[in-house]
Amino acid sequence: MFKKILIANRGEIATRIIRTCREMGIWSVALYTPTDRDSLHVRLADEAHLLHSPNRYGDADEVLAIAKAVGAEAIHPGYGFLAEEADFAERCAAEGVVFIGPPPAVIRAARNKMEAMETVKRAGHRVPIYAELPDAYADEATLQQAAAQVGYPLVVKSARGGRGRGARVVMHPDKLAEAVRSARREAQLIYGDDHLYLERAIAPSHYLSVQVLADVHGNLVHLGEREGSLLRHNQKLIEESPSPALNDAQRSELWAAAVDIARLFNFQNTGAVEFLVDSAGHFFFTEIKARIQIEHGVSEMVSGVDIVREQIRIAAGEPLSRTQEQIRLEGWAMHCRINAEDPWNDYLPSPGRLTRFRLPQGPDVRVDTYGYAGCAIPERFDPLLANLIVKGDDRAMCLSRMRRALMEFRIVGVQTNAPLHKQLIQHPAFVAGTYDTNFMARFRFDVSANTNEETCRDLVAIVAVAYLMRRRLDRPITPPRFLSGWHRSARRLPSRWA
Amino acid sequence: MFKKILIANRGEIATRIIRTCREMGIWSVALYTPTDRDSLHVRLADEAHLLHSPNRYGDADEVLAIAKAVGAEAIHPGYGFLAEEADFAERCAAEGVVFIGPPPAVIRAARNKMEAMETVKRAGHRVPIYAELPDAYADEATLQQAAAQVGYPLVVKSARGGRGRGARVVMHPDKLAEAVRSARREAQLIYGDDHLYLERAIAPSHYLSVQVLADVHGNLVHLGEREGSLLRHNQKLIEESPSPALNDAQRSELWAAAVDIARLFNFQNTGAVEFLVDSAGHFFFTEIKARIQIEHGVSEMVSGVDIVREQIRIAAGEPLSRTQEQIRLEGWAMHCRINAEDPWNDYLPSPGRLTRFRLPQGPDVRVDTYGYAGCAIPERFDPLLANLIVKGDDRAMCLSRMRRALMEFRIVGVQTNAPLHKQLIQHPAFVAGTYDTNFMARFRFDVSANTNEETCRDLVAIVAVAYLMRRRLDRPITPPRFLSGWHRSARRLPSRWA
Amino acid sequence: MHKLTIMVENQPHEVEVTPNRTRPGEFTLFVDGHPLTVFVPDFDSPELVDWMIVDDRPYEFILSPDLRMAQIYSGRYDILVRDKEAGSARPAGGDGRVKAPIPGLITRVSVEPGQVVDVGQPLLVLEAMKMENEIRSPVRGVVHHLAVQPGQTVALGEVMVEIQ
Amino acid sequence: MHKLTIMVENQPHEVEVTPNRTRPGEFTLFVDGHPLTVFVPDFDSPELVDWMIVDDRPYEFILSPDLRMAQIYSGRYDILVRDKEAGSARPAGGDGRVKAPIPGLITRVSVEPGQVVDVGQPLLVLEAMKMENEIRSPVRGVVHHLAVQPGQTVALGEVMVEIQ
Repeated sequence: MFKKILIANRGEIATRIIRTCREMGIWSVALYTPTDRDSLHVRLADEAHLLHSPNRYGDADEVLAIAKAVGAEAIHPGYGFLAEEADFAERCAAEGVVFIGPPPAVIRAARNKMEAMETVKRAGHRVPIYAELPDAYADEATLQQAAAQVGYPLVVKSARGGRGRGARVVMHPDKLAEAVRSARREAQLIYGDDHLYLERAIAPSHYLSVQVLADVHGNLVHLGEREGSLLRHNQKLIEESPSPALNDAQRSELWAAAVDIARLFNFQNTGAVEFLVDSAGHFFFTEIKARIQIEHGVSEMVSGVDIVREQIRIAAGEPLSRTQEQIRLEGWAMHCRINAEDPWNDYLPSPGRLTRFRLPQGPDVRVDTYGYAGCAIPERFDPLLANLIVKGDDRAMCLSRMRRALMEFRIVGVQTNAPLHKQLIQHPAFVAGTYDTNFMARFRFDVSANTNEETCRDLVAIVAVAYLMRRRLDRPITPPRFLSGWHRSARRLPSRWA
Repeated sequence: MFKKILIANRGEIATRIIRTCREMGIWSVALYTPTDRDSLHVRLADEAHLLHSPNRYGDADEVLAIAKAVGAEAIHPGYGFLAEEADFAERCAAEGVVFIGPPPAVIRAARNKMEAMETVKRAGHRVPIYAELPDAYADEATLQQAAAQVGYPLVVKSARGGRGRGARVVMHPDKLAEAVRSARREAQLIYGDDHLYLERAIAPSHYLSVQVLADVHGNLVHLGEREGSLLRHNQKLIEESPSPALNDAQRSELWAAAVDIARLFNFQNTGAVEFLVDSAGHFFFTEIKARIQIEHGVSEMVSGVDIVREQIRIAAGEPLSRTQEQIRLEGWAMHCRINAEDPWNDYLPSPGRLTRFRLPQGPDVRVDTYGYAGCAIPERFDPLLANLIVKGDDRAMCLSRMRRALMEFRIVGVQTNAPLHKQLIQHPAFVAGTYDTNFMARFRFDVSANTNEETCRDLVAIVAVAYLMRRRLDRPITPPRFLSGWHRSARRLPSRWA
Repeated sequence: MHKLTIMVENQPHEVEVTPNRTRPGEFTLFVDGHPLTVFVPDFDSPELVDWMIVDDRPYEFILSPDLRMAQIYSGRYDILVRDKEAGSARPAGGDGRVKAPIPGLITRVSVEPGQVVDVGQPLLVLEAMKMENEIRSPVRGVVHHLAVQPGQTVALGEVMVEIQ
Repeated sequence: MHKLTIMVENQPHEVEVTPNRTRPGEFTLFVDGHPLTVFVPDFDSPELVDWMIVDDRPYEFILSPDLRMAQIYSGRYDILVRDKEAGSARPAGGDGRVKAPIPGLITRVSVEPGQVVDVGQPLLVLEAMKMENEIRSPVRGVVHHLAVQPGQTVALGEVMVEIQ
């Protein structure tokens, strides 16, 4: 087993990986940028190295240089940044550092969307109808010819893109050329690759992922499916496992398909085989994610498997710790993505300092976060602050536990989307488990507050007392009584020299 | 189901019960004494009532009066205080309030130690040899006659006492009379009842409890055993489930005995059937605890059963939610009792204000506590601050997870016994699982610090910088930048009127 | 006794507050004529106050620094406090001159002479000890005189703005 | 550069500290001749400082107010800081007169004239703004003059103790 792992990531996933490293007796090496120095992963790690590159955690040169300098035997890329970068995985291998993730060939195969669909289609699984755009700069006639193979409505997609990003829906031939142009620009911008393809638009009712684990000895298991149909701006807000949309027969079919597809790719380490479900209930393979995902905790809770531990074991050449038969999927788990963003204000990021941060507790409640009381939350691209994951015996218990956990989670200093989650999980369609991908399009966050008489009177009383207390506090300097690490009950001031 | 439950307790058990109430859609009514107003249970409850009685949470009159006034349909007593008080349970029934616990008759039968042993013995289970002391004021001859029935060494015990409290070990007839006198005084003081009995002293190697649940429909299940052999001053420090001291045959025997014994008592609601194991590996029934216990979380983690939820369901007349066959005991769980006490200073209570309180996170780590950052911890009789409970696939994983969780749990403002736990769980006998009840007698907390060269140099560097920063801070008023609920990034001062 | 009008989501509520001398942190109020008892558990440590118990109902809350927004579990509320004493008659201790509560540097002035300002409206920002302190108007009135401008330092107690 | 002797569990360590001007919060030290770099992530908010990174090794710590005890994950340590500058020569800016850093009330005096006091030794307690502020001696020396007694109020800057 490795003695030292470098974690090329930040935030909650870095803290998550450090925890498992520590439990396995592995020294963890964290990286941090100047703005991330408050993140819990820096405090928790055994070593923490400052990054200087403007590419932050995505700078292969700097990450590898640090790994070599500190003697890390392996690198865990987390998600994003250097995850799913075949070139980086290859460089790691060349430099004698183990990349904790699928082998480069698997990453390449997974990221080549059309080739992946072709492979899966050939094996008899359902995939969307698609056609390559051999040249992104093709003339109108060539474009229309490719589109005719697919049929309208269609989606213009980046050959390297993840679900949704850079994609353009085209309802009518008139709009095709413009959609291709703008998709190309965006693909170049996001992925540095303007290779496109066309795909028949399927009105999806559900997005489902099946978590898989595979070792180097040919063992491959799944940990059940996750339902991820609640999206806002291509970001999953809530995930749950199992999916309320499947019956037992569909579920078995889905699991079998996922395992079969993962085998087609000679999959290794952990990943998710992703499907969309059309309105007729048919599964279509869409892609295979060759990395750990933010929402992996949901699968951990229903399966009892520590996915990060398995990732590290697999990378070290060890066999999976359980066979498919030994994995029992029990109970119902749900994941709410708590973002530092303001639902009352167009979900703008809400940076600030966490003055209070009290985690929910109790049975089967888990929070993975890089935050803590006193920590500064900088304005970042990804506002993910905490993964809140709960499990119950059944979906009703899981829902009531999530509601309780959201009530109990106290975050002051930044605004979060917890109020949005409170409304979502109490929505009748969500409670009934009948929601689909259209749910978020119809859902409106209710900005109005509950103005029942008692609540309003109580609130008025609170504000009145707060107002009077502030008047009492109207003095130039508020006494600095609390939270100074230096003091306990009394300040001790060395006297000054005049 | 109940709409409103009054919780006649404080601290972590009150927060624990509130959580389940909230998940069940039940309004929770908290009680608090003036010194407990900072406890999280007051903040979390739907209603919070101040107690005025000097008997605090144990004042039957005041508790019942509040329950009636607020319309609570049931009272959860937690542990201690009004738990295991048959008279109180009877009064509740008379006043039409449901007592969440065993019926009065069961509580009485459980608390009458000798009668309980007689019942269990008659059913063929092994109990210690004992003899009644019909009159605590008996003359020397009568005492010696009773002692002869039992044999030396023996223990003088209170007929109402819990394990250990008020007990006196007597090695020789000479010491009997004095031991009886002092045991009587103590029993009167603690339990208000000076009824005593003599019991043959068994050198125990292990203390084991089996958690049971029983509904009013005759269903009775167990949730496996807990090992609780690490005691300090009669208080269990660490518990684990399953016990590392049992083989499969012993385990089955123990479970069967526990279920059989619970049935003898017509047991209802939740409780623990307690055994001691002698050096030859024989189980002896010692008592049945007619209440929830601090360490119930260990059983919850291995069984997946929410014991408080079951308690409430049972009290409402509902059946157990699972049969014995549906309960799968999986993995290995461990519980460390985190006390606000100073292991470097004779375990004196360490009151203060929690300036930092960061809970450990990650998979299968649970903390139940009444504390939070900013909360004042008063000097109390019971220094229990937090229950730290973790689960792993096996004992090794559980241990490494506990070690990690203890490293991660950050508590500043009071001293806790977490450093003691860190040493305990890394002790070779504990790691091997071969420890027994003698372990704590031999164990010495190592007060000396790790003085390896690198650590010392790093520490010197930290202290040096801290010293220089304090010099820099040598000014009359430290800027009050942090933690005021009123401010965010900038203070806003209303101007003053001259 | 103190009389306030507090708007919650644009609905006015009339409040009368009497501090209760028997228990520190306890207040007796009438809100729209309903008697309520408010207990402030952290009364002795005002900087910690983030919850209160109203008639035995505990509330954890977040209040914006300017008391214009309140957030509790059931939602986020627009708030406006009108202090009848401060707003109508001259407060006992004041004469409308806004003085520097700390020595520092004026970094921003948000009002102009002649401008009508409301209670709580920001007047200027005074930077001191590396912190920006927003100075708000304690009364409704007209900015009669503006004695400072950005970049200027002020001494403790120096009059910065006069409001009439 | 600042020279200190720091005792850890009764073992002396010699320290030389040079503040690093290139990055705020970074210090270059020599501990017993070994070079070390210490980074204080919360350098701008000193009241939050409860961790530092020493040569890329992060440490969360608890330090007692008098710097006599340090706790890190590997244990609790007895500490003693001797400031060679403060202990030997007169510090540049001082003359041995301990002045009141805030106006307040003297509630306790812990030393007597003629007594030898050590660096960090409590001299008296000054209560101000409902808080007890322990005033400690910044130097080693003899209490030459004691100007205050319990119950007495002092003004800002008033000399309370003189140490020689």
